Amino acid sequence: MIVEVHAYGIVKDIFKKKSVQVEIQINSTSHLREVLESLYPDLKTLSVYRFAVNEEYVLNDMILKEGDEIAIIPPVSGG
Amino acid sequence: MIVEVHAYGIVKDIFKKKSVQVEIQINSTSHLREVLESLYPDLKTLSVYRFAVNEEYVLNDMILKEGDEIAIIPPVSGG
Amino acid sequence: MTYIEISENPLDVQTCINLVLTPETGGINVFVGSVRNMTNGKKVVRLEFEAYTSMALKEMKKIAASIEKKWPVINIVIHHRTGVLSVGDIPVIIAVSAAHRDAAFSACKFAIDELKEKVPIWKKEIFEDGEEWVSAHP
Amino acid sequence: MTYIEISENPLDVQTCINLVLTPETGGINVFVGSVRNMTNGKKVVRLEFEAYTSMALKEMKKIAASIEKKWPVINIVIHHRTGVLSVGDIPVIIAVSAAHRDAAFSACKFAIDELKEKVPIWKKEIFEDGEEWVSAHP
Repeated sequence: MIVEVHAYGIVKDIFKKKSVQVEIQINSTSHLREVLESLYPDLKTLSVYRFAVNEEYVLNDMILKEGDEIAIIPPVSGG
Repeated sequence: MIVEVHAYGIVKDIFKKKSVQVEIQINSTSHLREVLESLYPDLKTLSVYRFAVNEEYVLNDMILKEGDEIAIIPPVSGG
Repeated sequence: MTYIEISENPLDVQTCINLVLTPETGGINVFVGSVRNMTNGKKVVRLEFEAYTSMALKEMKKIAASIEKKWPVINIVIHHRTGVLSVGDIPVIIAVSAAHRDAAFSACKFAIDELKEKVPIWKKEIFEDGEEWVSAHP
Repeated sequence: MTYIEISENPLDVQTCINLVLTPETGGINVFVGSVRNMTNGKKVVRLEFEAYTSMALKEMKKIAASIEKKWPVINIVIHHRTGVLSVGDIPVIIAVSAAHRDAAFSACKFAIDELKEKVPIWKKEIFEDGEEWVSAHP
Protein backbone atom coordinates (compact mmCIF):
# COMPACT_ATOMS: atom_id res chain seq x y z
CA MET A 1 0.00 0.00 0.00
CA ILE A 2 0.97 3.65 -0.25
CA VAL A 3 1.55 5.43 3.04
CA GLU A 4 2.16 9.05 3.85
CA VAL A 5 4.95 9.72 6.32
CA HIS A 6 5.03 13.05 8.17
CA ALA A 7 8.37 14.64 8.94
CA TYR A 8 9.49 16.93 11.78
CA GLY A 9 12.71 18.64 12.71
CA ILE A 10 15.75 17.37 10.86
CA VAL A 11 13.69 14.76 8.97
CA LYS A 12 11.91 17.58 7.16
CA ASP A 13 15.36 18.72 6.00
CA ILE A 14 16.23 15.16 4.88
CA PHE A 15 12.92 14.71 3.01
CA LYS A 16 13.09 18.34 1.85
CA LYS A 17 9.35 18.47 2.54
CA LYS A 18 6.81 18.06 5.33
CA SER A 19 5.72 14.58 4.28
CA VAL A 20 6.45 11.91 1.66
CA GLN A 21 4.32 9.18 0.15
CA VAL A 22 6.05 5.81 -0.25
CA GLU A 23 4.91 2.41 -1.41
CA ILE A 24 5.49 -0.52 0.95
CA GLN A 25 5.23 -4.25 0.15
CA ILE A 26 4.85 -5.35 3.76
CA ASN A 27 2.54 -3.31 5.99
CA SER A 28 4.88 -2.93 8.95
CA THR A 29 6.95 -0.14 10.43
CA SER A 30 10.15 -2.24 10.20
CA HIS A 31 9.65 -2.62 6.44
CA LEU A 32 8.75 1.07 6.14
CA ARG A 33 12.05 1.87 7.87
CA GLU A 34 13.97 -0.14 5.24
CA VAL A 35 12.15 1.52 2.35
CA LEU A 36 12.69 5.02 3.76
CA GLU A 37 16.37 4.38 4.50
CA SER A 38 16.97 3.23 0.91
CA LEU A 39 15.22 6.34 -0.45
CA TYR A 40 16.72 8.73 2.13
CA PRO A 41 20.07 7.27 3.31
CA ASP A 42 20.69 10.36 5.49
CA LEU A 43 18.15 8.92 7.94
CA LYS A 44 20.92 6.51 8.95
CA THR A 45 23.09 9.43 10.12
CA LEU A 46 20.62 10.30 12.92
CA SER A 47 21.48 9.26 16.49
CA VAL A 48 18.14 7.47 16.60
CA TYR A 49 14.60 7.87 15.28
CA ARG A 50 11.27 6.35 16.12
CA PHE A 51 7.93 6.02 14.38
CA ALA A 52 4.70 7.33 15.79
CA VAL A 53 1.46 5.83 14.52
CA ASN A 54 -1.74 7.68 15.35
CA GLU A 55 0.22 9.94 17.70
CA GLU A 56 1.62 7.09 19.79
CA TYR A 57 5.23 5.90 19.81
CA VAL A 58 5.81 2.53 18.15
CA LEU A 59 7.82 0.53 20.67
CA ASN A 60 8.79 -2.49 18.59
CA ASP A 61 7.41 -3.41 15.19
CA MET A 62 3.82 -2.57 14.29
CA ILE A 63 1.36 -3.53 11.57
CA LEU A 64 0.21 -0.54 9.52
CA LYS A 65 -3.29 -0.14 8.10
CA GLU A 66 -5.03 2.25 5.72
CA GLY A 67 -5.61 5.67 7.23
CA ASP A 68 -2.94 5.42 9.94
CA GLU A 69 -1.28 8.73 10.75
CA ILE A 70 2.43 7.92 10.45
CA ALA A 71 5.28 10.19 11.58
CA ILE A 72 9.02 9.91 11.97
CA ILE A 73 10.23 11.21 15.32
CA PRO A 74 13.92 12.14 15.31
CA PRO A 75 15.61 12.79 18.70
CA VAL A 76 13.40 15.25 20.57
CA SER A 77 14.89 18.41 22.07
CA GLY A 78 12.07 20.39 23.62
CA GLY A 79 12.22 22.27 26.90
CA MET B 1 26.14 41.88 85.04
CA ILE B 2 22.77 42.95 83.69
CA VAL B 3 21.91 41.72 80.19
CA GLU B 4 19.02 42.53 77.91
CA VAL B 5 17.43 39.52 76.21
CA HIS B 6 15.37 40.07 73.06
CA ALA B 7 12.31 37.93 72.47
CA TYR B 8 10.62 36.74 69.27
CA GLY B 9 7.58 34.64 68.47
CA ILE B 10 6.21 32.70 71.40
CA VAL B 11 8.94 33.98 73.74
CA LYS B 12 7.46 37.46 73.43
CA ASP B 13 4.20 35.97 74.73
CA ILE B 14 6.06 34.27 77.60
CA PHE B 15 7.97 37.44 78.57
CA LYS B 16 4.85 39.52 77.82
CA LYS B 17 7.24 42.03 76.23
CA LYS B 18 9.80 42.40 73.47
CA SER B 19 12.81 42.15 75.77
CA VAL B 20 13.71 41.67 79.42
CA GLN B 21 16.67 42.76 81.50
CA VAL B 22 18.02 40.15 83.90
CA GLU B 23 20.96 40.02 86.26
CA ILE B 24 23.39 37.13 85.86
CA GLN B 25 26.13 36.02 88.29
CA ILE B 26 28.07 34.02 85.69
CA ASN B 27 28.56 35.59 82.27
CA SER B 28 27.58 32.55 80.18
CA THR B 29 24.58 31.55 78.10
CA SER B 30 24.13 28.34 80.14
CA HIS B 31 23.77 30.38 83.32
CA LEU B 32 21.50 32.86 81.55
CA ARG B 33 19.30 29.91 80.56
CA GLU B 34 18.97 28.86 84.22
CA VAL B 35 18.11 32.40 85.34
CA LEU B 36 15.52 32.88 82.60
CA GLU B 37 13.90 29.49 83.23
CA SER B 38 13.50 30.28 86.93
CA LEU B 39 11.93 33.65 86.10
CA TYR B 40 9.84 32.34 83.16
CA PRO B 41 9.19 28.61 83.72
CA ASP B 42 7.04 28.48 80.57
CA LEU B 43 10.29 28.53 78.57
CA LYS B 44 10.63 24.89 79.61
CA THR B 45 7.41 24.01 77.74
CA LEU B 46 9.00 24.88 74.36
CA SER B 47 10.15 22.02 72.09
CA VAL B 48 13.56 23.65 72.04
CA TYR B 49 15.10 27.10 72.06
CA ARG B 50 18.51 28.49 71.24
CA PHE B 51 20.38 31.69 72.02
CA ALA B 52 21.74 34.00 69.40
CA VAL B 53 24.55 36.35 70.37
CA ASN B 54 25.34 39.18 67.98
CA GLU B 55 23.03 37.59 65.40
CA GLU B 56 24.82 34.24 65.40
CA TYR B 57 23.49 31.00 66.88
CA VAL B 58 25.23 29.85 70.05
CA LEU B 59 26.10 26.22 69.43
CA ASN B 60 27.27 25.13 72.91
CA ASP B 61 27.93 27.42 75.84
CA MET B 62 29.31 30.89 75.30
CA ILE B 63 30.85 33.64 77.40
CA LEU B 64 28.82 36.85 77.40
CA LYS B 65 30.32 40.30 77.50
CA GLU B 66 29.01 43.87 77.89
CA GLY B 67 27.18 45.11 74.82
CA ASP B 68 26.42 41.68 73.32
CA GLU B 69 23.10 41.55 71.44
CA ILE B 70 21.37 38.57 73.01
CA ALA B 71 18.18 36.94 71.67
CA ILE B 72 16.18 33.82 72.43
CA ILE B 73 15.32 31.86 69.28
CA PRO B 74 12.35 29.54 69.77
CA PRO B 75 11.67 26.92 67.02
CA VAL B 76 11.67 28.78 63.71
CA SER B 77 8.76 28.36 61.28
CA GLY B 78 9.37 30.61 58.30
CA GLY B 79 8.69 29.75 54.69
CA MET C 1 -6.43 19.93 37.37
CA THR C 2 -3.97 19.82 34.51
CA TYR C 3 -3.29 22.74 32.18
CA ILE C 4 -1.37 21.82 29.02
CA GLU C 5 -0.62 24.27 26.23
CA ILE C 6 1.62 24.67 23.19
CA SER C 7 1.57 28.16 21.73
CA GLU C 8 3.58 30.64 19.69
CA ASN C 9 2.87 33.36 22.26
CA PRO C 10 5.29 34.36 25.03
CA LEU C 11 4.86 32.33 28.22
CA ASP C 12 3.99 34.04 31.49
CA VAL C 13 5.08 32.74 34.88
CA GLN C 14 2.43 34.64 36.87
CA THR C 15 -0.29 33.09 34.70
CA CYS C 16 1.10 29.65 35.54
CA ILE C 17 1.19 30.44 39.28
CA ASN C 18 -2.42 31.64 39.15
CA LEU C 19 -3.48 28.40 37.46
CA VAL C 20 -1.94 26.11 40.08
CA LEU C 21 -2.46 28.12 43.29
CA THR C 22 -5.45 26.91 45.37
CA PRO C 23 -6.46 27.41 49.04
CA GLU C 24 -5.10 23.89 49.76
CA THR C 25 -1.66 24.75 48.32
CA GLY C 26 1.32 24.90 50.68
CA GLY C 27 4.02 25.04 48.02
CA ILE C 28 4.50 25.48 44.29
CA ASN C 29 7.56 24.40 42.36
CA VAL C 30 8.17 26.05 39.02
CA PHE C 31 10.67 25.26 36.30
CA VAL C 32 11.36 28.03 33.79
CA GLY C 33 13.47 27.13 30.78
CA SER C 34 15.52 29.86 29.15
CA VAL C 35 17.39 30.21 25.85
CA ARG C 36 21.11 30.24 26.62
CA ASN C 37 23.56 32.43 24.71
CA MET C 38 26.15 29.68 24.18
CA THR C 39 26.23 25.99 23.24
CA ASN C 40 29.59 24.21 23.39
CA GLY C 41 31.36 27.55 23.18
CA LYS C 42 29.43 28.72 20.11
CA LYS C 43 27.36 31.90 20.25
CA VAL C 44 23.63 31.24 19.80
CA VAL C 45 21.79 33.82 17.67
CA ARG C 46 18.30 32.36 18.06
CA LEU C 47 16.39 29.10 18.46
CA GLU C 48 13.53 27.74 16.39
CA PHE C 49 11.10 25.37 18.10
CA GLU C 50 8.82 23.07 16.16
CA ALA C 51 6.23 20.68 17.60
CA TYR C 52 4.19 17.72 16.39
CA THR C 53 1.49 19.50 18.32
CA SER C 54 -1.32 16.95 18.57
CA MET C 55 1.04 14.19 19.70
CA ALA C 56 3.05 16.52 21.94
CA LEU C 57 -0.12 17.52 23.81
CA LYS C 58 -0.95 13.82 24.29
CA GLU C 59 2.53 13.08 25.64
CA MET C 60 2.34 16.07 27.97
CA LYS C 61 -1.01 14.82 29.31
CA LYS C 62 0.59 11.42 29.94
CA ILE C 63 3.33 13.09 31.99
CA ALA C 64 0.68 14.87 34.08
CA ALA C 65 -1.23 11.61 34.54
CA SER C 66 1.96 9.83 35.69
CA ILE C 67 2.62 12.60 38.19
CA GLU C 68 -0.86 12.29 39.65
CA LYS C 69 -0.25 8.58 40.23
CA LYS C 70 3.17 9.11 41.81
CA TRP C 71 2.76 12.17 44.07
CA PRO C 72 -0.04 13.94 46.00
CA VAL C 73 -0.13 17.09 43.88
CA ILE C 74 -2.96 19.55 43.35
CA ASN C 75 -2.56 21.21 39.94
CA ILE C 76 -0.08 20.88 37.07
CA VAL C 77 0.76 23.39 34.32
CA ILE C 78 2.95 22.53 31.32
CA HIS C 79 3.24 25.39 28.84
CA HIS C 80 5.59 25.12 25.86
CA ARG C 81 6.31 27.79 23.31
CA THR C 82 7.13 27.20 19.62
CA GLY C 83 8.46 29.44 16.86
CA VAL C 84 11.49 31.70 16.89
CA LEU C 85 13.00 32.50 20.29
CA SER C 86 15.93 34.73 21.22
CA VAL C 87 18.46 34.49 24.05
CA GLY C 88 16.63 34.95 27.38
CA ASP C 89 13.25 33.96 25.95
CA ILE C 90 11.30 31.25 27.77
CA PRO C 91 10.51 28.05 25.83
CA VAL C 92 8.89 26.16 28.72
CA ILE C 93 7.24 26.70 32.08
CA ILE C 94 6.17 23.84 34.35
CA ALA C 95 4.39 24.56 37.63
CA VAL C 96 3.13 22.08 40.20
CA SER C 97 1.20 22.88 43.38
CA ALA C 98 0.91 20.55 46.38
CA ALA C 99 -0.04 20.70 50.04
CA HIS C 100 3.58 19.88 50.90
CA ARG C 101 6.64 21.05 49.04
CA ASP C 102 8.49 17.75 48.52
CA ALA C 103 5.78 16.45 46.17
CA ALA C 104 5.86 19.70 44.18
CA PHE C 105 9.65 19.54 43.74
CA SER C 106 9.72 15.84 42.77
CA ALA C 107 6.82 16.19 40.34
CA CYS C 108 8.23 19.29 38.63
CA LYS C 109 11.65 17.66 38.20
CA PHE C 110 10.02 14.52 36.79
CA ALA C 111 7.92 16.60 34.38
CA ILE C 112 10.84 18.44 32.77
CA ASP C 113 12.99 15.27 32.62
CA GLU C 114 10.16 13.36 30.90
CA LEU C 115 9.33 16.27 28.61
CA LYS C 116 12.89 16.46 27.36
CA GLU C 117 12.94 12.73 26.69
CA LYS C 118 9.51 12.05 25.22
CA VAL C 119 7.56 15.06 23.99
CA PRO C 120 7.88 15.50 20.20
CA ILE C 121 9.23 19.03 20.11
CA TRP C 122 12.46 19.96 18.35
CA LYS C 123 14.78 22.92 18.51
CA LYS C 124 17.19 24.18 15.92
CA GLU C 125 20.07 26.33 17.15
CA ILE C 126 21.07 29.11 14.81
CA PHE C 127 24.70 30.15 15.26
CA GLU C 128 26.56 32.99 13.59
CA ASP C 129 28.06 30.54 11.09
CA GLY C 130 25.46 27.80 10.69
CA GLU C 131 22.58 25.94 12.28
CA GLU C 132 21.92 22.59 13.88
CA TRP C 133 18.95 20.50 15.05
CA VAL C 134 19.82 19.77 18.68
CA SER C 135 20.66 16.10 19.46
CA ALA C 136 19.86 14.95 15.90
CA HIS C 137 23.29 13.45 15.24
CA PRO C 138 25.50 11.31 17.48
CA MET D 1 24.56 37.51 42.38
CA THR D 2 22.43 37.03 45.48
CA TYR D 3 19.24 38.98 46.16
CA ILE D 4 17.96 38.65 49.74
CA GLU D 5 14.97 40.57 51.08
CA ILE D 6 12.54 40.57 53.98
CA SER D 7 9.61 42.88 53.50
CA GLU D 8 5.99 43.51 54.49
CA ASN D 9 5.05 44.02 50.84
CA PRO D 10 3.49 41.32 48.64
CA LEU D 11 6.06 39.17 46.86
CA ASP D 12 6.14 39.00 43.07
CA VAL D 13 7.28 35.96 41.14
CA GLN D 14 7.99 37.84 37.89
CA THR D 15 10.29 40.22 39.78
CA CYS D 16 12.22 37.20 41.09
CA ILE D 17 12.50 35.67 37.59
CA ASN D 18 13.79 38.98 36.22
CA LEU D 19 16.44 39.12 38.96
CA VAL D 20 17.86 35.66 38.24
CA LEU D 21 17.49 35.40 34.45
CA THR D 22 20.73 36.07 32.56
CA PRO D 23 21.92 35.27 29.00
CA GLU D 24 23.88 32.31 30.44
CA THR D 25 20.75 30.83 32.08
CA GLY D 26 19.39 27.54 30.77
CA GLY D 27 16.95 26.86 33.60
CA ILE D 28 15.42 28.53 36.63
CA ASN D 29 13.87 26.68 39.53
CA VAL D 30 11.43 28.61 41.69
CA PHE D 31 9.79 27.70 44.97
CA VAL D 32 6.68 29.67 45.89
CA GLY D 33 5.28 29.13 49.38
CA SER D 34 1.57 29.64 49.92
CA VAL D 35 -0.66 30.02 52.99
CA ARG D 36 -2.79 26.85 53.26
CA ASN D 37 -6.42 26.97 54.42
CA MET D 38 -6.10 24.05 56.85
CA THR D 39 -3.62 22.76 59.45
CA ASN D 40 -4.31 19.40 61.05
CA GLY D 41 -7.97 19.66 60.05
CA LYS D 42 -8.40 23.14 61.55
CA LYS D 43 -9.47 26.06 59.37
CA VAL D 44 -6.80 28.77 59.12
CA VAL D 45 -8.12 32.34 59.21
CA ARG D 46 -4.78 34.09 58.70
CA LEU D 47 -1.07 33.84 59.49
CA GLU D 48 1.20 36.36 61.17
CA PHE D 49 4.90 36.27 60.28
CA GLU D 50 7.55 37.87 62.44
CA ALA D 51 11.28 38.02 61.76
CA TYR D 52 14.43 38.79 63.69
CA THR D 53 15.26 40.69 60.55
CA SER D 54 18.95 41.51 60.88
CA MET D 55 19.84 37.93 61.88
CA ALA D 56 17.43 36.40 59.35
CA LEU D 57 19.11 38.32 56.53
CA LYS D 58 22.49 37.02 57.71
CA GLU D 59 21.26 33.43 57.80
CA MET D 60 19.71 33.79 54.35
CA LYS D 61 23.03 35.07 53.01
CA LYS D 62 24.75 32.04 54.53
CA ILE D 63 22.33 29.76 52.68
CA ALA D 64 23.14 31.51 49.40
CA ALA D 65 26.88 31.24 50.13
CA SER D 66 26.52 27.48 50.82
CA ILE D 67 24.68 27.03 47.54
CA GLU D 68 27.41 28.78 45.61
CA LYS D 69 29.94 26.36 47.10
CA LYS D 70 27.83 23.28 46.35
CA TRP D 71 26.37 23.88 42.87
CA PRO D 72 27.26 25.84 39.69
CA VAL D 73 24.44 28.35 39.91
CA ILE D 74 24.21 31.84 38.43
CA ASN D 75 21.87 33.96 40.60
CA ILE D 76 19.88 33.36 43.78
CA VAL D 77 16.80 35.20 45.07
CA ILE D 78 15.35 34.64 48.54
CA HIS D 79 12.41 36.93 49.32
CA HIS D 80 10.41 36.49 52.52
CA ARG D 81 7.33 38.41 53.55
CA THR D 82 6.36 39.31 57.11
CA GLY D 83 3.19 40.69 58.67
CA VAL D 84 -0.38 39.45 58.32
CA LEU D 85 -1.04 37.01 55.45
CA SER D 86 -4.30 35.41 54.32
CA VAL D 87 -4.97 32.04 52.68
CA GLY D 88 -3.36 31.99 49.22
CA ASP D 89 -0.88 34.75 50.05
CA ILE D 90 2.79 34.08 49.37
CA PRO D 91 5.19 34.17 52.36
CA VAL D 92 8.31 33.11 50.45
CA ILE D 93 9.77 32.96 46.95
CA ILE D 94 13.13 31.35 46.18
CA ALA D 95 14.50 31.42 42.63
CA VAL D 96 17.79 29.99 41.37
CA SER D 97 19.16 30.23 37.84
CA ALA D 98 21.82 27.94 36.38
CA ALA D 99 23.22 26.95 33.00
CA HIS D 100 21.80 23.45 33.60
CA ARG D 101 18.58 22.60 35.35
CA ASP D 102 19.77 19.98 37.86
CA ALA D 103 21.84 22.54 39.78
CA ALA D 104 18.87 24.93 39.88
CA PHE D 105 16.53 22.24 41.28
CA SER D 106 19.01 20.99 43.90
CA ALA D 107 19.94 24.49 45.05
CA CYS D 108 16.33 25.68 45.32
CA LYS D 109 15.33 22.60 47.34
CA PHE D 110 18.33 23.07 49.63
CA ALA D 111 17.47 26.75 50.12
CA ILE D 112 13.90 26.19 51.28
CA ASP D 113 14.89 23.22 53.50
CA GLU D 114 17.63 25.30 55.15
CA LEU D 115 15.42 28.38 55.46
CA LYS D 116 12.75 26.39 57.31
CA GLU D 117 15.36 24.99 59.70
CA LYS D 118 17.62 27.95 60.41
CA VAL D 119 16.27 31.37 59.48
CA PRO D 120 14.79 33.19 62.52
CA ILE D 121 11.29 33.82 61.21
CA TRP D 122 8.16 32.68 63.03
CA LYS D 123 4.56 32.23 62.04
CA LYS D 124 1.48 32.25 64.21
CA GLU D 125 -1.58 30.47 62.85
CA ILE D 126 -4.87 32.13 63.71
CA PHE D 127 -7.76 29.65 63.72
CA GLU D 128 -11.45 30.39 64.22
CA ASP D 129 -11.14 29.37 67.89
CA GLY D 130 -7.60 30.26 68.89
CA GLU D 131 -4.05 30.82 67.76
CA GLU D 132 -0.74 29.02 67.88
CA TRP D 133 2.94 29.71 67.16
CA VAL D 134 3.86 26.95 64.71
CA SER D 135 6.28 24.28 66.05
CA ALA D 136 6.75 26.09 69.39
CA HIS D 137 5.58 23.18 71.54
CA PRO D 138 6.38 19.46 71.26
